[in-house]
Parts: sequence; structure tokens; C-alpha cells
Amino acid sequence: MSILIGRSTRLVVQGITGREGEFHSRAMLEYGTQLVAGVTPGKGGQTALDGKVPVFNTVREAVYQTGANTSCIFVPAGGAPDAVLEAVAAGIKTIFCITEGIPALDMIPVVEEVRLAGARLIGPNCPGATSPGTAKVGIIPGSIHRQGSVGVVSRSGTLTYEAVQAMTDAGLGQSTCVGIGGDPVIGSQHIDILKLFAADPDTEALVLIGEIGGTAEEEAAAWAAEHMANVPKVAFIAGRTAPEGKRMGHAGAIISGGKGTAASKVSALEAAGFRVANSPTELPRLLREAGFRR
Amino acid sequence: MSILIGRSTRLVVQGITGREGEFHSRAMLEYGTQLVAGVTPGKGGQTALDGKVPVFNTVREAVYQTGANTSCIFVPAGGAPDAVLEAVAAGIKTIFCITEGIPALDMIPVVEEVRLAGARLIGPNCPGATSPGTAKVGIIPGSIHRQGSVGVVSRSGTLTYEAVQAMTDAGLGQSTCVGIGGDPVIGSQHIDILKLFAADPDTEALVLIGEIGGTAEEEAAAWAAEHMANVPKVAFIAGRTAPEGKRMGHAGAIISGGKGTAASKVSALEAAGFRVANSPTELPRLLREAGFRR
Amino acid sequence: MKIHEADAKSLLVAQGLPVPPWEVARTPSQARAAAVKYLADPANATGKVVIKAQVLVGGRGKAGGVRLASTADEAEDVAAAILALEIKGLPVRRVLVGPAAEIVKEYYLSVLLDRATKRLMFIGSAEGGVEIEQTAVTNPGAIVYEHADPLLGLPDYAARELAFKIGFGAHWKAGAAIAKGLLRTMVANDADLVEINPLAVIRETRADGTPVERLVCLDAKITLDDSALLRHPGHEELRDMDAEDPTDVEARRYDLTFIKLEGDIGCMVNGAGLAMTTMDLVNRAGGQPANFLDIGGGAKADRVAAAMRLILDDPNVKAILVNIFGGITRGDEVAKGLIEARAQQVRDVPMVVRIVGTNAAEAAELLEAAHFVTAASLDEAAAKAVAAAKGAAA
Amino acid sequence: MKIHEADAKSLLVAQGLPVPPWEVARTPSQARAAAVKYLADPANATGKVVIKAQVLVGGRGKAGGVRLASTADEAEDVAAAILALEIKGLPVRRVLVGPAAEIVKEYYLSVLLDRATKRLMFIGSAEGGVEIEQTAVTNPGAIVYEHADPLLGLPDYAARELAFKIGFGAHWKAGAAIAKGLLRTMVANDADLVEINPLAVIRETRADGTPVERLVCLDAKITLDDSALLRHPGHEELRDMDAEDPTDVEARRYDLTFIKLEGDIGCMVNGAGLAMTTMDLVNRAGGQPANFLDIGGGAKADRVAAAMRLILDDPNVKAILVNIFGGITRGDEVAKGLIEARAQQVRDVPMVVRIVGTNAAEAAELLEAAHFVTAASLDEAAAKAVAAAKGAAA
Repeated sequence: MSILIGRSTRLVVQGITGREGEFHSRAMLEYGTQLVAGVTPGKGGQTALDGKVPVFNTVREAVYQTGANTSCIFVPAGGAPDAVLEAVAAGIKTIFCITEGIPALDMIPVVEEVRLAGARLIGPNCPGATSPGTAKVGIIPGSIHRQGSVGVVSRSGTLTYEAVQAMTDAGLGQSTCVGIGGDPVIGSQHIDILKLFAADPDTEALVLIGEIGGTAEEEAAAWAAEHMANVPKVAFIAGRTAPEGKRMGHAGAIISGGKGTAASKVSALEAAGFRVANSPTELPRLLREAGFRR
Repeated sequence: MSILIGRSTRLVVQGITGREGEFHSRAMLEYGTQLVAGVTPGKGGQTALDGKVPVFNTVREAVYQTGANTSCIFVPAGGAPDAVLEAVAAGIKTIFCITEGIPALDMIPVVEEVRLAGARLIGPNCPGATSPGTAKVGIIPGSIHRQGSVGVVSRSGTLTYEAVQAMTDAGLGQSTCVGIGGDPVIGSQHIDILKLFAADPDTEALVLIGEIGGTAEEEAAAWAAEHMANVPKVAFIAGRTAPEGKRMGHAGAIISGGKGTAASKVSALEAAGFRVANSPTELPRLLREAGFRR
Repeated sequence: MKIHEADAKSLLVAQGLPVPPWEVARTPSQARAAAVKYLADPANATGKVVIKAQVLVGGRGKAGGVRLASTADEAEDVAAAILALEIKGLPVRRVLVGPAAEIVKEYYLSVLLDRATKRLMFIGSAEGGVEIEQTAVTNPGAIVYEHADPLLGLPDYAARELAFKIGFGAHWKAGAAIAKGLLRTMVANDADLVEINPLAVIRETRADGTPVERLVCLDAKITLDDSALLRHPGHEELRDMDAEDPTDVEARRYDLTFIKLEGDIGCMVNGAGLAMTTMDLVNRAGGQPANFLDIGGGAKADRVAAAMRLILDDPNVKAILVNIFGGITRGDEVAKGLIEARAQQVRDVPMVVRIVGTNAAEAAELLEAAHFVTAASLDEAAAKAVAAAKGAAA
Repeated sequence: MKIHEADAKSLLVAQGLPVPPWEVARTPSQARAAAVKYLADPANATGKVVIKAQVLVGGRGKAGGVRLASTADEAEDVAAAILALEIKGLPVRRVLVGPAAEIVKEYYLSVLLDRATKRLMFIGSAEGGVEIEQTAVTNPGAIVYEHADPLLGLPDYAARELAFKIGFGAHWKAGAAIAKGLLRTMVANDADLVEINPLAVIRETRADGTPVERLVCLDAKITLDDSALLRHPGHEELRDMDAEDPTDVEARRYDLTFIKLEGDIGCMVNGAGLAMTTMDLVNRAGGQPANFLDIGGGAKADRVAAAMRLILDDPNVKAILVNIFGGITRGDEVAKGLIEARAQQVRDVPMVVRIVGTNAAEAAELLEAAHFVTAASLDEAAAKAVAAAKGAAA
């Protein structure tokens, strides 16, 4: 099994005919994801990916015609919040928003609508998720994965790849790898993904990748200490050398007022039973030291 | 027993120091209603009604200090929608809005917030409700009531009084009388009140007062036919002689496009097992003919 | 409150909606001047102008209130003819003059307050140009509905869904934008209804002579929420005094709700539902109400006196029925107002008074002292008033 | 993006918030002219003016950047002194001149994006004039919080609740109105933070000489959401070029995220998290990063070349570490950019390149042919870069 996505995923890609949307849709399809529909307003009735995927004008129509239950959004920043609302209104319960550069205030009503609808949003500004062997939604390169039982959750994109590659190189496969995104207003925090991993019988270990800014890692650590005490847990926090008051690329990655430092996150994670790596390459060794034997 | 209000009602009046608010609050207190608090921003710490009722700046404070669980709103039209939101945010679950003249569009987000919070709004532009012998909230004259087991629900104000007076004169007491208001956007429709009456063991007969416009009476009739088949039911519809296309006082009372006529409502009610009176004074006789024996 | 097509179009333009140009003319010569301009406009694909009566009733087309003209002379003649019309009792004081559109396809789109769902609702159809009520009967499947979200309004995706459902074809983007604009118009003006019929794809001529099609609001109907007029001071100017009885103005001044009817029994009641009921009972007793009149809650003597003047201004009135159930309203205040009003009234009309509820006893004393005819029940009051009217007529 | 106090105040005024008058002066004589006006203002209860350095760093007061003056001469001298300052490395190019307020009581009020709740949050305190972080330590009970509703914003009742909780006393209405105004300012400008400290009750003198108190925004700090700058074209003017490195401008042009640091190892990475990690590993290997540089997703050769120019513009840079994990980004594109950049570069700086992921094999071939120093793992790359920098330094 896995979390968020898997064999029962029926994916609709919003913005499938755009440059990025088409490129990554092809990769998802090649990975074996059940990509059943695309949406581009005005292109309803056409097909995408060499005739393999029907394109609809609206998500509602895509859901009605194809039974799509998961959405992946590549719509540009100006239209992406609306695209999330459209997916919610069409009854989609699992939504990945890859789009970056969305103004933070635009997302506030959107995450509230997602919450009210009982749906789940990953992102925006996230790389998506992969459940190795069954489905890949988003932009994480499929080649870095290996099927297994380690759950990976991360705020970053390429740093996630780095960590996953290290695991795979060491022979540690993953149940699901989730990039939750680095924006200040995101649909799912680390803790939300931890809750899913905790309930997943096939996830037997946990890798948490965080970075400076906010207190999401600390909250996740506290939850894991209570609810995942017996699960081998390792973590890596980026930004130990980041200066205060500077926004390190991610809108969320900023240390302000002495809050959100790497040091505070590392100590919170260690107190919660995580082994914290100094480099992503250390993660496999630490996971074995934590008692993980797969 | 009764519906909406009764012995466990702990009432806060929003706008208690205004002219109307004070006048009717006095009447409610005299009727025996547990009026535990008033709210007027800026007058927190004062008292109203000759020192009998403490006044707070906010509903939240009133709830915290007095355990108020029901609100009655006399705030002028400009502030009344906000007053409803305040009551909802303070955790009040039963809200009566007496205020008239609120622009319809202002109420649309408000009734949605009420719904999302799982609260109940009666009105706006309604006379309130009385559970004879225990509590009276709003502006219905207390003197017209008699304790009993007939549930009364009406869109109108004085027409309700007329019907209730006719019942009382004939010796037929009431469990609760509810005026739901004549505005186009109201918190509770006839059908919502019928559902409460149907679940109330002390309500043994039903009087429904409607008027031209909309289809609320038709919907209520259909529901009653299915769920209150064995309850003696009578009704009166105002506006049989109203011309089409003219708004008869109530913003909602308009026949347009041949819809919302008294005739269509009367026939829907009769089909649902209601006896429909030609005059409010006929209601007691029809109720007895329908098998009501109290 | 209903407003004229031309004013409705101005409100649409203020929200950035596409409306073909127009001018309002009050005289045939003004209409001619406007026609000259539009006849010479190279974008005008038909080479004609349309002249439309501005009256607040339906069916102006059938009444000859909408006509085309091909020349300035013809436009002037047509305008003169329309300005001389009276449509359903209303004089035509103004006409709208604009280029006659070359219509490719007509749609219908409106947004209105849906009481059942407590939300704003769009109604759209690819069968425009006819009344939506007629389409609802002849081809209900051709009508599509979409509710605005009570908190978010009409998000872009919902506007697109509506546009695709209606079937604007290549004009779906314009259709979605217009839907959003109609909602903005609704909210910005506190309207009850914004209706575009037809919303039409028209063909115009580009500067280089090639034809171009676009989706535009060809006609517009807007009604405003009376409860919100106070916060839109500019809207009072849009009121059409010609469509109003002078008594309406007087009623508004005293915060009375007054609707003139055809009968001979004047009614004065507190509360809208009870006022309708009083009319119904007058009718049942064999009479005809002369008006609907709600004096509202808490009416004082001066408002009662004003209400009485309004009733007596109608020469048809042969008897008056006063029915007051005092809640907020105090019976003695009403009685004093009635006594004062009768003292001032020029015309002697029989009056039957029923006052119950708050301070009814005090009212009864006052009325008895002043020798008013009273009634205990509403049925009795109606019967007495009808009898009095028949007596007066006899 | 941070903006100056004076610009922040203009944004507040645009939303109708009460801000005492001010002028911005670039020269001592402009400051004198402004001072003359405010010293003569009969409303000015203190008879003094305040002159405040406009720099985008905290602690300007302690640095002598905020001073009072009682006469025009003094104002000119003070302005000259402040304009000659450099505060935390930033030159003072402008001063704000305004009447010195007679402060009755200072409050704190801000609205910011609360990531944990995904809502906007107000922070208020009756202990104003000091940094809220300090109050949070010394007297946390004196701070009140209130979240805006994600769909409704700050309804009137919530603004009142906030005002009563903070304790504005007789000024609660003004406090509530200001809270709503701060939210409007936030939304209208896509700000991350709108902070008023102090929000103060000040005493002014009426025309008749009697004193009057009112609640005003005495200082203002606003930061804008960089992601939303494109939809506020006017905001680009508010950018303080003095507070920026010229490289920042260049980075923005190529859509690169570049932050200059103090070390000597230039870093070029794709992805913010990986870029921070690369810095961390350089540090762990005993080196110091010269910059944070995220070339973003899908970078092409030209962007890579621009990134390389930015790194080399820093004379401190002694070695360069390129770390690319290709996902969207294609490794061969980056390799081509690097080869092109090295061909053009004036200064010969050792470079260690690690490219993995999409098209890594193609990249490796290109790099090998061009004789680049490569590394397999990130740890190895960091170690090699640090060694190279030390070698270059030796």
C-alpha cells in the first residue's frame, strides 16, 4: 500500500496542454500512473499525449466522464488558486498543486474551501508525490525511486530527490515520497502527512526533510513522538548556515525574530526520537541505526 | 416541551440599549424569559432594564460570563448581518434576528456562515417565537398566547398574532409559535420549523401560515405529507387577491411569472393533508375537524 | 425598483461589460441626431438604427415601441411615433437610439436571488430573445442553472462551467467574463435581478471592412433591492416617476407601503401579511380592495393621518377598513391618528375600525367617544366595510 | 520586499487610515522647509518636529537616525547629520519630517500571515513602542491575537472584539476601524506584514486652542509578497535600490534567487532546499558559502551563464560549487551553460560540478570533454570545493 496515491488513483491533469503540464504528464503516464483525463478550457474534445488522454473543458466534465479522483495542477500562478477551487467543486478529494509563485493571500480562501470540502491539498509549489511501483503525481523524477516501506515527507523539491536517491542507492525502498511545498500557505503540513503514514500498514520507517522557517517541523516532531514512537525516524533540516532575516528562496524559508532556526528544529526532532542527519547521504545509515531492517 | 426556546433558554439581546431593544427586552423579561445578558459595544459594564440585566461589549463576553445560549437581535439593518455573525462566532446556536430592512445580498454570506457553524437563524424581519408559559423571544405580544400543544409557524408578523389570537380565543393553546420572517433570504423556512415540530413530543397539531411568493409553503407541504401524516394540520395563505408583479410589502411577497400564487399554495397544502382556512378565524374549527381534541 | 434599459446598460458598462453604443433621446430631433451618428458609423453592419421606447413594462415590442429606421428622416419620424405612444398606461417620455445589430445568435443570461437556496443563481440559455418563462415551458432542457457561491461569488471556473454549459462556442471566454460582470453589477448595485435578453453574438464591420463577431449585451433589465436604496444615493435618480403613482412618492415619505388597486374599499393595516389577509377577506365578503397599505410597525399618529390621506386621494374609495393588531404598534396611537385624520378630511367616507392587541382598550374608548364604527373580528370588519361601501354607492 | 516607512504610510493613507502628516526630504534644506511648516502648525501640541532616517533596517533610533528639532535651523542641522549617516551599512538618502507627537499612550498592532493556521493574524498589545518580540518575552499576557476569517476577512464584530481585548478605552471605535484598515492595506497591496508600532493616542491642539486626543499610526512597517509584485506595477517604484546589491537586480532579471553572503565559495544550485543544504555542507566541510543561489526549475543555458556571472562578480569568490539535481532541469542544458560561461569568464576560478538526475549522463560527457572537475556525491563536491578554495587562497 501507500498514501495519497496508488493503484486506485485516477488522475486528471489541469493544464495538461501547457509546456510543463504536457512534459510531466507524459512522465507520469510512462511511470504507470492511471492518467485518465486532462483539462484545458477551450480544448475540450481534443486529446493529449499522442491521443492517449482525453481533454475536457472543465474538471467536472472530466470527473463525470472518466471517474477521475485525483488532480494534478500545472496551471500558471494567476489561475492556479481557481484551478484548486475547480477540483474541489468537482468532488476531487486529493489535489496536488505543482504551480509556484502563487501570491500567499490568494491561497488563504482556497485552503479554507479545501478544508470545508473535506478534501486534501498538497502544495502549492510542491514536487508532488510518488508511490514507487504504482503511481507518480507531479514532477519528481521516477528514476530515483525504489519500492519499499520508508515514508518520505519533505518541504523541498530537489532536496527531496537528493534524500530519496540516497535511500534508493542504499537499497532502502519507499512506500510514498511526498513533497509538501515550500510556500507559506500550503494545503498539507508535515504533520498531516505523518498522520497518513502512521495509518499506512506498509510504511515502516519515516524520513522527514525540513528547512528553516515556521514551526511545522516542531509540530510534526511532537506528534510523531506521541503517535509514532516505535517507528524508526530520521530527519534532515536544511538551512543551518542561513542568515537571519533573509528569505532563502522558498517564501517560507526565513528566520525571523530568532524563530524558525535549524537548531530549534533539530533539537525538537531529536527530543521526539528522530535521528537527525548532517547530510542527506547520512539518512540510510541513521535509519538502520534506528532499527530499520528492510 | 417546545421548540427553539423554553426553560433552558438563556437569552442575550444584541442591541439591548436601543429604543426597540429595550422595550421588547422588558416585555420578554416580564413574560418570564431568562434574559441573562445584553450587548451594546461601548456600554460593557453597564446594566439595562433597571439594573436587572448586565450589558457587555461583545457577545463572546456575554456568553462567557452568563452562559447565554440564544440571541435576539434588534441591531439596525446596517449592523444586523454582522450581529448575526458575532452571535455565530460566539457559539450561539439559536439566533433570532428581528431587524427589518436588511438588503438581501447582505444576508447571503451570513446564512451560509450560520449553516457552516451548525447554528439556527430565525429571521431576519421576523417577530420571533413564543413557547407559551416558558419563554418569549422577539416582539410577539405575550398576551395573545395560551399554553398548549399546537405548533404555529408563519411568515408574517401581525397575521401570526391574528391566527394565534383566534386559537387562544377558541381555547386551543400553543406549544411554540414561530414567525420566520418575510424577507427573501431568511435563516429558516417553514420546512425547517416543521422538522422541529415533528420531533417535539408536545406538539400535537400544526398551524401553517403562509403567503404568496416563492415555493416555501409547497416544499413544507410535501415534507409534512410524508413525515407528519397523522398530525392534524391546518393552514392559511394570505394574498389570494394580490395582483401579479407587485411586491406586497414583504420583499418576498410577490407573484412573478405565474409562480408563487395563493392558489398553487392552497392546492399543494390540501394535497398534503392540510385543511386550508379562508380566514384566520376559521383555523380552530378546521383544526377540530382535522381531529385535534385538546 | 425597476430601472430603464438605458440606465441598466449604464450600470453594466460601469462594470466593464460589452454593450453596443446608444443614446437616450427625449425628442424626435435628439433621436435624429443620434441616428445620424450611428447610421454613419462604419462598424454598423446593418446600416440601420433601432429606436426603443423606455418604459418599465414588458411587451413594448408588441406595442410598437421597438422599431428600426434606415435614414435620419425615418428615425425622426419613428421616434416621434414612439414618443407619442402610451404603453400599458405609461407614457413614453424617452427612447433609446443605437445601431441596429446584425444578430448572429441570441442567448439568454440572468442572475437573480434564489430564495430556496439563499444564493444568487444564474439562468442561461442558448435560446435567447424569447422570455425565459416561455423557454421554461417549451424547452426546459435548454435552460442551465448555476449558483454563485455565497462566500466566493462566481469563481473563474464556475463562470467557465456556465459558459460551456450554455454553449457559447468560440465566445466562451467572453461569456464567462460577462457572467462575472453580471454578478459584479448585481453586488455593486444591490440588485435583485440582472437580466440580459438577448445576450447576442453580433456581426460588426472592422475598419478594414472585414466582419468581426462579438458577444454583447443587447438588452438589459435590472431591478434594485428597495432595502438597499439608501446606500446607493445615486440610484434615486434612476427612479421613473412616470411609472409611479404620485401616491407612491407620498407613501415613501411616510415609510408606508402603498399599492393602488382597482376596488372601492380603502384598507389600512399594520403588517404585510395581515394587509393581504384583509384584502382577501374584503374580497370574500363581496367587496373589492382599493389598495394594499401597510403602515408598518410602531406607527404613530402622523403616519396614520398620512395613510388616511393616501386612501382618500383615490376618488374610487367608498369605504375604509382599518385593521390594526397592535404588537409594536400601540392601538391608542392609531386611534388618535384616525380621529385627527377624520377631523381634517374633506370627503366624508364611512370607516370601520378594528383595533386589537397592545392598548386596544384605550383605543376602544377613544374611538367610542369619537363615534367610530368598530368591529371585534376581522371577518366582521370586512363585512361591515363592504356593506358601507355598497350603502355609499347606492 | 521591504518598503520605507514613508511609503508604508502612503499605503495606509490610501486605505483611509489616520496618519499624522509628513514629508520626505532628500536634502537638509528640504527638511528645513518641511520643518517650518510643521513648527507653525497650530495643531502641533509639542511645537517640535521629528526627523527620521528612511532605511530598511531596524535599530535606526539607537543609531541616531531618529531625532527631534525645535527650530528650523535645528531641523536643518539634524537632517544634515542624519543624511550623513550610514546605518548597518546602508546610506541614509532620505528623511521623514513630521510634527513631533505628544504621545498619551502607545499601542502595538500588526497583521501578518500566520503559516500554522493558514490565516491572517492580528497581533495587538497595549504595550506599544517596544518590539513585540520583547513584549512576548517580558509580558506575554499583554499580547492579544485575533485571526481574520479566511473567507469573510475581519467582520466588524471581530474588529470590535480585538479593540476591546487590546483595551483602547474611549478609542475603541477608532481601534476597530484601524484594524479593518490594516487588513484592507494588507489585501490591497498583497503584503506579508503590516505593522504599526506605535499605534498611539496623541494629543493635538484644536483651532480653538483646546486639546483633542486621537488614535493614529505613528510608525508603519510593511513588507510586500514578492510573488505578487507583478500584479502591483506601482510597487516596483517602492523598491529601495540602496538597500539592494546590484546583483539582486541582475538576479531578478534572470529569475534567479540570489542572496550574497560573506564567504568565498560560490554556490549554484537548483532548488531552495538543496541550495541551503549545499551551503550547509560547504560549511560542514570547513568552508564558507559566498552566496545562496537557486537557479530554479527548468533552467536553460542562458540562465546558467547569468548565474555564473553573478557569482564571479563577487571578488571574494575563490571556488565555485555547482550542484544540480535534475528533475525539471535537464543536466545537459546546465552543462552547456557552464561550458559557455567558462569560455566567457574573465577570472579563472576553480569549479566543482555535480550534476545528477535528468540527462545526467549527457551532462557528464559534456563536462568530461570540457575537462571540468566533477563529483559524484554532494558531500564529495563540497569537500572538493572547499579544498579548491583553500588551494586558491594559498
